[in-house]
This record gives sequence, C-alpha cells and structure tokens, in this order.
Amino acid sequence: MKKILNEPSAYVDEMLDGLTLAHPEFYQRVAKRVIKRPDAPIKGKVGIVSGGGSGHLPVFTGYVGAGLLDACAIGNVFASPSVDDMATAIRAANGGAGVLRLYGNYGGDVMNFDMAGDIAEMEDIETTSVLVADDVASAKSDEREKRRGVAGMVYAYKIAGAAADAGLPLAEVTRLAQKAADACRTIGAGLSACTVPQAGKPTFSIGEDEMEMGLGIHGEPGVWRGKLKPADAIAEEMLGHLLADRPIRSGDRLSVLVNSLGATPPEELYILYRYIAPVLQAAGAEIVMPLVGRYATSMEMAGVSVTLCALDAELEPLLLAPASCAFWTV
Amino acid sequence: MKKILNEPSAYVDEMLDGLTLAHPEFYQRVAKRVIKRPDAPIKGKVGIVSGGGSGHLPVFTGYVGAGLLDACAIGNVFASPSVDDMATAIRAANGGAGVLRLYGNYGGDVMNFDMAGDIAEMEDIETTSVLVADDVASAKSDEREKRRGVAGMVYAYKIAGAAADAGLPLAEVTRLAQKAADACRTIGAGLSACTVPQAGKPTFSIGEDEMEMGLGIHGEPGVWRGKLKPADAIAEEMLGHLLADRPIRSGDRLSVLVNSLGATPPEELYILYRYIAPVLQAAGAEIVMPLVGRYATSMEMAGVSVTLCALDAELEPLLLAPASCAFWTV
Amino acid sequence: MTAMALTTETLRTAGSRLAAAADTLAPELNTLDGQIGDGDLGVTLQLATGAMAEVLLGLPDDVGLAFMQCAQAVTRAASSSFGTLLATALMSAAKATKGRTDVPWTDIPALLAGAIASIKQRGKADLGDKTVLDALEAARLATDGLDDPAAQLAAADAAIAEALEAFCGRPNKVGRARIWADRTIGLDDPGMVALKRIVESLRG
Amino acid sequence: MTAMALTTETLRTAGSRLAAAADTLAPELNTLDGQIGDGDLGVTLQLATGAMAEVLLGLPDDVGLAFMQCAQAVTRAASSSFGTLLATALMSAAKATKGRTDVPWTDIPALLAGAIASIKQRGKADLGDKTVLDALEAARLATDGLDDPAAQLAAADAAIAEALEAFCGRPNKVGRARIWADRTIGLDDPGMVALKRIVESLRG
Ligand SMILES: Nc1ncnc2c1ncn2[C@@H]1O[C@H](COP(=O)(O)OP(=O)(O)O)[C@@H](O)[C@H]1O
Ligand SMILES: Nc1ncnc2c1ncn2[C@@H]1O[C@H](COP(=O)(O)OP(=O)(O)O)[C@@H](O)[C@H]1O
Ligand SMILES: [Mg+2]
Ligand SMILES: [Mg+2]
Ligand SMILES: [Mg+2]
Ligand SMILES: [Mg+2]
Repeated sequence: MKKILNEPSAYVDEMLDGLTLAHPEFYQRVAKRVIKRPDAPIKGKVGIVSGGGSGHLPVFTGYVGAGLLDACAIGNVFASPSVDDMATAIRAANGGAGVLRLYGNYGGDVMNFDMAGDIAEMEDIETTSVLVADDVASAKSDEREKRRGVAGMVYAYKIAGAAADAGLPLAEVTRLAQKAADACRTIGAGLSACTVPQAGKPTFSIGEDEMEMGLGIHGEPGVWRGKLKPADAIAEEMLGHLLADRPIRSGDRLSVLVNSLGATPPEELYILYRYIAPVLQAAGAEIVMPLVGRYATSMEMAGVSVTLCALDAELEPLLLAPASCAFWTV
Repeated sequence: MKKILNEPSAYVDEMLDGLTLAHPEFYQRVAKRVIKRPDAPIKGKVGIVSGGGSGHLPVFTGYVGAGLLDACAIGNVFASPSVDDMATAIRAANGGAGVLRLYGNYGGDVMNFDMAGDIAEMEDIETTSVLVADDVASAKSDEREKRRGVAGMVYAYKIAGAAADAGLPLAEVTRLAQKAADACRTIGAGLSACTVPQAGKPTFSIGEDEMEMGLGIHGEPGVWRGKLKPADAIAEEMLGHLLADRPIRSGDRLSVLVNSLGATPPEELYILYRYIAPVLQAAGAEIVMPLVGRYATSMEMAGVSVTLCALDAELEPLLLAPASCAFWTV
Repeated sequence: MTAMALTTETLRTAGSRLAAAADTLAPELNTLDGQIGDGDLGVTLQLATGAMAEVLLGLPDDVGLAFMQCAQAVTRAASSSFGTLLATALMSAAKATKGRTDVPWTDIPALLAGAIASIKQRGKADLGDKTVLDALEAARLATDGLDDPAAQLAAADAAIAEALEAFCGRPNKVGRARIWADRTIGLDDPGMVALKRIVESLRG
Repeated sequence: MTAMALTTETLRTAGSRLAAAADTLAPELNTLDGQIGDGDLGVTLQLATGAMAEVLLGLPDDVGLAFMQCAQAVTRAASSSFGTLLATALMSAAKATKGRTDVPWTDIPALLAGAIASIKQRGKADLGDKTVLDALEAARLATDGLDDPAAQLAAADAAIAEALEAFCGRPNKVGRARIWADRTIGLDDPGMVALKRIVESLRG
C-alpha cells in the first residue's frame, strides 16, 4: 500500500486533526467525527448537515463553510458515519429553524441518517432529508431514486447552502436542494483503483491499458471495462450517457463539473473540458460557472467524472452566490 | 501510459485550450503558448512574468491572476518555453513600469529568460529577474544559488504580486520577490513517478514499497531511496532537512505549505500537517496562513513537498493580501 | 434466564453473555460477509456488544429506558447496516416497554413483531428478501405462545436453523449483496447467521 | 561557398544545407543526448534548422539583419539549451555584421570569438567544461588566418574531431550532464558532436 500514513486505523482521525489544525477558521470539531462551522448553529438559519465515508475530500467534510454546510458527520474510509455522530451533527447545525440532511444515496448512510432524524425528532428538532442520486451509470432513468450519489453533491450543497444563507425556511431550502439534486447528472470513468487504508490492498484491479466507464466513487463496477480510449472519445461517450438521460434543450443554462477522482491531474481535465464545452454550446446550451478540478474524489484513484447541472432562474443565482470553505471559494 | 489525452504532441496546447475556455475571466491567450491576465498590461503597474515547462499545474500558468502573475510562457511538459514566447509574455505584462521575470532555477529556463530579457531590453522594456531556488535537497546551503526551484515559487509569486499590486516600483518589487524567494526552503519526497506524454513511459521506476526523499519535481534524484516510512517519520525527516538549513528562531512567523505532487490526496497531506504544525510551534514559531493542497505538482506523481517560508513585517502583509486565480483565492 | 419476567437484570445478563461471545463469533461472520459484502459483520457485532457492555451496569430499572440506552450505545459504536438495524430493534423495544420494570415473557413475540416492523421501515426490505428479518420472523413465530425464556430460545434457535436452510438456495434481495444477487444463491445470509449465533449465545 | 565574401546568399545556402541534413543527423544526436541528458538534441536541431529554412528566402541583404532573423527564427522554434545557444551565437554575429552586405572570410574567426563570448555569458560555462564551446574554440583557432571558406570548413572539421578525442575522457561540467558528471567520462559531448555534424554538412 503506497500511502503516507501512520496506523491505518488512525487515518481518519489524524486527517481530521490536521484539517482542523490547518483551517480553524472553517472547521471546528464538535466530536471526534463531527465537524461544524465555527459559527454554527446560526440562530434562525436553516442548518444543513451532510455525512458519509472518508476518502472523498473535499466531499463531505471539506464543504462545511459559509454558504455551504453547517456540520458534517464523518465515517471511516468508504463507510457510513455512526447514527450518534449524525445526530450530533444535526444538533450542531440546529439554529432553531430546522435542519436539512443532505447526502448521497448509499444504503448504510440512508438508514443511519433516517435514524439520526428520528433521534432529532425526539429532541424536537425538525429535520428533512434530500438524497443526491446523480450517477446515471448506476440505474436506468425509470429508477432514478436508486442511483448512487456522486459529484452532483457539490451542486446540491452549494445551492442548498445559498438558500439557507438567504434566510429561506426549511421547506423552501429542502425544495431547492431537491431541485438541485434532481438537476444533476453525473458519470464517472476510472483508470485505476484506490486502497482503503485498513484493507491495505486496492479495491479492485484493472489492466495497465484499461479503463472502466461508469464506475462509482468507491470503485463500484460500471458500464464496461476495456481499452483506454483517447480523451475526446471518452468525453464523447460520457456526454452521450448524460445527454441520453436529459437531452439539451435550446436555451439551457448548464453548469459543468469536470472532476478528478484524485490522481488525474488538472491538465487532463482541461483536455476533456476543451472537448465538452463546444459540444454543449453547439447543442444550444450556455455554460455557467464551469468547474474543473478535484471536487469529489476517491483518494488516489485515477479517473474523472463529468456532471451537468441544469439551471433555471431560481437555481442559477443560488449557485453563483458567495460561499467559502478551505477547498472552494465562490 | 495511463493518461486521458489525445495526441501526446497536442497535450499542452489542448490543455491550454481547455484552461482558457473554462476560465476566460482569469486567462487570456496572447500566443499559442503565452497566457496573460485579461486586463494586462496594467498601465503604471510593474508586470510579473513567469514561465517553465508544463505538467506542474497550478504552476506556472495557473498563477496568472490578480495579485499574482501578469503573464506566463509555457513550454512542453518539463521543458523550457521558447525565448520568443518569453519575450511575448514580457511584452504582454509591460505596463510601462518594467517587468520582473520570476521563475524557477533550471538551466534552460535561465538561458531562455535571460535572452528574452535581452530582447525586451532592445525594445526598451526594463526588466529584472529573480530565480526561485528553494529545494534544499538539490545543493548544500553554501551553494544555495544552485538549488532547483520548486514549490517555494508559490510564495514568491504571491508576495511579488502583492508588491506590484501595491504600486511599488520595479526595484522594490524585485527586492521583495528576492526576499520572498530567499525566505523559502522546500524538500520533496516521492512515492511514484509520472509520465511525460511524449515520452510515453515513466520518468523513473521505483519499487512498490519504496519512497525517494529529496526528489525534484521532474523526478530528479534525491537524498536517498528506501522503504516507505510512516507519515510521522517522513514529516520528521523533512522538517529535519528544512530546519537544519534554517533553524527556527523563537518568535518566528512561518507559513507552511504541505503540497501534493499530484496523486497524493489531501487526506495524507493533513496527516502530515498534523505532525508538522505542533513541532514548529513547540520550537517557538507561529504559523501564518498554512497551505495544504496541490500548489506545485508533477502530473500524476505520488508524493509531497513541504515548504517553510519565514515571514517578517514586510513579507507577511504581502502574503495575506488578496489575490485570485482559478486555482487559489486569498 | 429463569426469572419470572424480563427485567433490566435480564438485559444485563444477556448483554454480558453476548459481549463475551462476540470475539469468538466474529471471524466466522466476517468471512461470511466478506463473500458477498464488505466483510465487517463480525467487527460490527464486536463493536455493538462491546458498547452495550459498557452501559449495562448503569442501566435504569425502567426496561424501556434500559433498552433505549442499549440502542444509543449501539448507535455510537456500530455504523454498518447490522448495527443500525440492531439499534432500530432495541429502540422499538424501548418504545414498547417504556415505563415498565417487568415485561412478561409472553410479550416477547410482540416485541419481535415490533422490531420486525421497525427494521422493515428503516431498511426498506421485506420478509422473503433473505435478511436478518427472515430469521427474526422465524423466531417470532416459534416463540408465539411460549412463556418460558429457555423454551423460547430453544424454539427460536431451531426455527432460525430451518429458515437458514430454507433461504440458502435463494438470492439476497437487499443490502450490499443485492448487486451480486446470483452469487448469493447457495450461501447463508450473514445477518441471519448472526442472529442464530446470538440466540445460541443467549442459550449459553 | 566559393564566393568572395560571406553574404546573405551564403546564409541561404548554408541554412538550406543544414535543414536538408537535419533529419539524417537527428537520431544519432538524440541517442547521444539520451545517454546523459534528455535525448532531445536531434529534435532541437531539426526544429532550429526547420525554422531557419522558413525565413531564408525573405532574408534582407544586410547580413546583420539576416543573422538576426535567423536568430529569431531559432528562438521561436527551439527552446532546449542547444537552440538557445545557437540563437545566442547568431545574435552575436548579427550585432557584429549589422549594416554590412559583404563580410570577408577572414572575419570568421572573430565572429566565432564573438559567439564564444556570448555563449559563455549566456550559459555561464567556460572553455574546458566539455560543451559545444570547446568545439567552437577549436574551430576558431583552426580557421584563424585562413581566407577561403572551403579551407576554413576543412580545418574546423579536423580541429573539432581532435577536440572530441581530447575531451572524450573528461567529465561534463555544465548542463544536464553535470549531475552525472562521472558517467560522462568516455562519452562524447552531444553538443560538440552536433557542431561537428553541422560543419560536415556545410562542407557538403
Ligand atoms: N436493508 C436491510 N434490511 C434488512 N436487513 C439488512 C438490510 N441490509 C443489510 N441487512 C442485514 O445485515 C447483514 C449485513 O450487515 P452488515 O455487514 O453490517 O452490512 P453492511 O456492511 O453492508 O452495511 C445482511 O446479511 C442482512 O441480513
Ligand atoms: N550552459 C551551457 N553552456 C554551453 N553549452 C551548453 C550548456 N548547456 C548545454 N550545452 C551544450 O548543449 C548540449 C545539449 O543541448 P540540449 O540537448 O539542447 O540541452 P538540454 O536538452 O539539456 O537543454 C550539450 O551537449 C552542450 O554541448
Ligand atoms: Mg458488511
Ligand atoms: Mg459495512
Ligand atoms: Mg537535451
Ligand atoms: Mg531539452
């Protein structure tokens, strides 16, 4: 295992130690595995919490910040946080106006967050929940609710965070978060695996000249595995999957996220973006705030994902509103 | 070669196509291999240009932006830009107050930038030059001027950019850039190699359980190669090299950059920072604006570098002054 | 287990038996889960029972509150599905027994029914999906009408064994194993085996 | 090459000969450079001569301006050390011949001396460091006093061959090869070989 770490079992806690030491202006530890904004809970503002397994920075914890999340519960690498930590995160985010649980659609996370919601309810904290389920490779469009949540999460965080910042009530923040989640479609492509520290060996193996189209951010199997294609062919196929799911309508305003799963450098992302942007524009879309970089990752996995987020007059200003965390400033 | 690209020979140009398409508010193409701020040249402001080989994003081109660089010349992967492009960058940055050439100490770059300076001189553009030579592993401290320039570049850009923004004259901007460059010490450690697209195979090979201490950002050989150590041992040794070169004095104010060479994820950087920060503090230093992330890279190379930048009353406010580019907002 | 009714003391005895047995049970459950899931079921059982063990001494006499503290201990420690479902079951028992210090043994089937309903809701699974639910349902049916804890455990044990046999040849329909449903034919569901081992441990 | 003096026409003839030869010369130079450097010397020669070839037809009669346009063509195309040093040499010749349309052959050693001085300054290298400088110096000495281009090229060719032999057993002291200085003992310096091949090509 080629990683810079101490004891594999200490990976997550030491990572959080470093994160909070480096950026106390963004991240405050509420419990061993719970991080909040230093100014949370903010009285009268709807709180937004998320959570999930570690190994995806900036997802999930990294997006705690102004105009984004109020608190986050952190699990082991690729494993759900505990119900208890989720409940703690909800409490830390609760400024009296209710709390939205906004996270990715993974079985364990869903059960735990639901249970944490029940606990919060017993404590008279009103909560709602929105699941991000944007990975078009993980289920057909007639079973959208079964899709995994991947990089589209970033748009949902940003838009919900701005809605909460604007002082909207819980029901509105929840509606807008759901609308943002529904507006996102993502597909990934992997070139290499990654290693969960406590497992010590790669999550899967893939040939020296192979890629996997449609793979998930924990290395879940994709649509096909085969010979590595040229960048333009990869981009073309990824766009094909995304646009088959939601075709472009003339006049569409889209944000595009070309995301590295970790090891893939920005140089390669820009090569992809160079192909993607003109195709979308030729189809009649206008691109708004393109994002190119590492927004949702799988540690040292090589690969990319492409997300399209279809905006409207309600979502666009929320996406463009100011926000800041250690990993992203808008 | 596991990379997402089209023709290897088109790697750099397609990357620049994507970069300028995605971020026109930051980057404008002046020539095929020259990028400038859209508002450059800025009348009356000292211009700052840099340049170097591709494959290090955000270095060099990524740091074109307000409070940073005015223009940049871009070479092939790991190869010097042409004299001609450097001269074009100097012209693009020249707002009549002179231009500082600020870049890393590599033989080819130095010859070319000197020659570009001669050309600029023939055109009556006043220029100065500051070389960043911060890699302590590449030469002993009595031959500091021979050291390679690595991640310390980022501090030199930031501080010189702020000085130019403040309206200081060329001589002052040059002095402060030199002071910033002199204030930086860096050491790298590599876990894997990277592949230059046109070469098609890794720049060096390294065993599955090996690391190389002191390696350069093109994979230049380091101090030793041996078995991968635990994070704390790596951090301890890196700090040892840095502090042997410039011991901490009580009351020191230091900025620290824990930088990924590419594939190494932020999780691992935070594990290192967790060790580094308390050691510096225990030695009597106060940490100012710690930076943890990918600031100077070698494509998909796994590894890290640690930079210490010793601040004083003159440098600190310049480091903290606002700046923005697509990769970094202060 | 020969007390007249289920009390907080019963929870203490049961809890410490499970905690004592967990280390021995873990490897088998990890291996089973590793064949079709992520191989952490044994660890989950260790974490859950270990966390419960820490609260046993201080449990209140109110059986409902005692169940609740056990549930909370599990939520703190075990975040994999089985841990969450165990906590869900304990919470449903807590709600059903709140305010009582003695719960008659004849209430056991009803408590199991409550747990089954809560788990169904939490995990969006049904009977027949080849999960721990099917083992719980077998136990519920087997204990119905019995009023002695030893007899109840013996009946549950036998019924779960039968259920395991009945489901072995069928595919898993929920949880991680769902994606590989066909590969699960011929394998026991790890969660069902876990419940069998729990019952065996309680029998002593 | 039998003209009375060096004119822009001389540059045209020389430039096209080099461009024609470059593809043949490149593999050997790439290989040599690959042993101790980054293996791009042949490519650099191709890029530099190719860029020069494009400007040859349009060169002005002022030899100085003609040299300058050649220098600029090289700076556009070839950014490796050898390209930059070649451009540096051309620029120094440009400064020395500016305003003249005829440069007597007896000026060649002085032009070489000027190139050597500029390259020394640009590359911070000295004679004896086993670089293209040592080959240029050998050519300068050999051409001194000769006033016929064919004789000058023949003398330079022989002198560079001697210099290569003399330096082979010594280590490289500048450029990329410096880091591996000891590994360069017994190998020819690629830049010196490049100059030898250039002279050979000009002899035809
Ligand atoms: N949604 C569900 N409903 C009911 N039982 C479930 C569900 N998901 C998992 N299980 C049970 O839990 C067992 C696996 O537990 P565990 O290893 O903790 O799950 P995971 O590691 O996948 O989160 C399964 O064998 C099954 O019996
Ligand atoms: N600083 C220098 N001074 C003089 N000659 C040099 C210098 N650096 C390189 N050379 C010459 O250039 C040759 C290598 O050229 P080239 O391959 O273009 O260099 P690189 O690829 O390292 O930039 C060397 O063999 C040497 O003769
Ligand atoms: Mg499991
Ligand atoms: Mg699990
Ligand atoms: Mg070379
Ligand atoms: Mg070169």
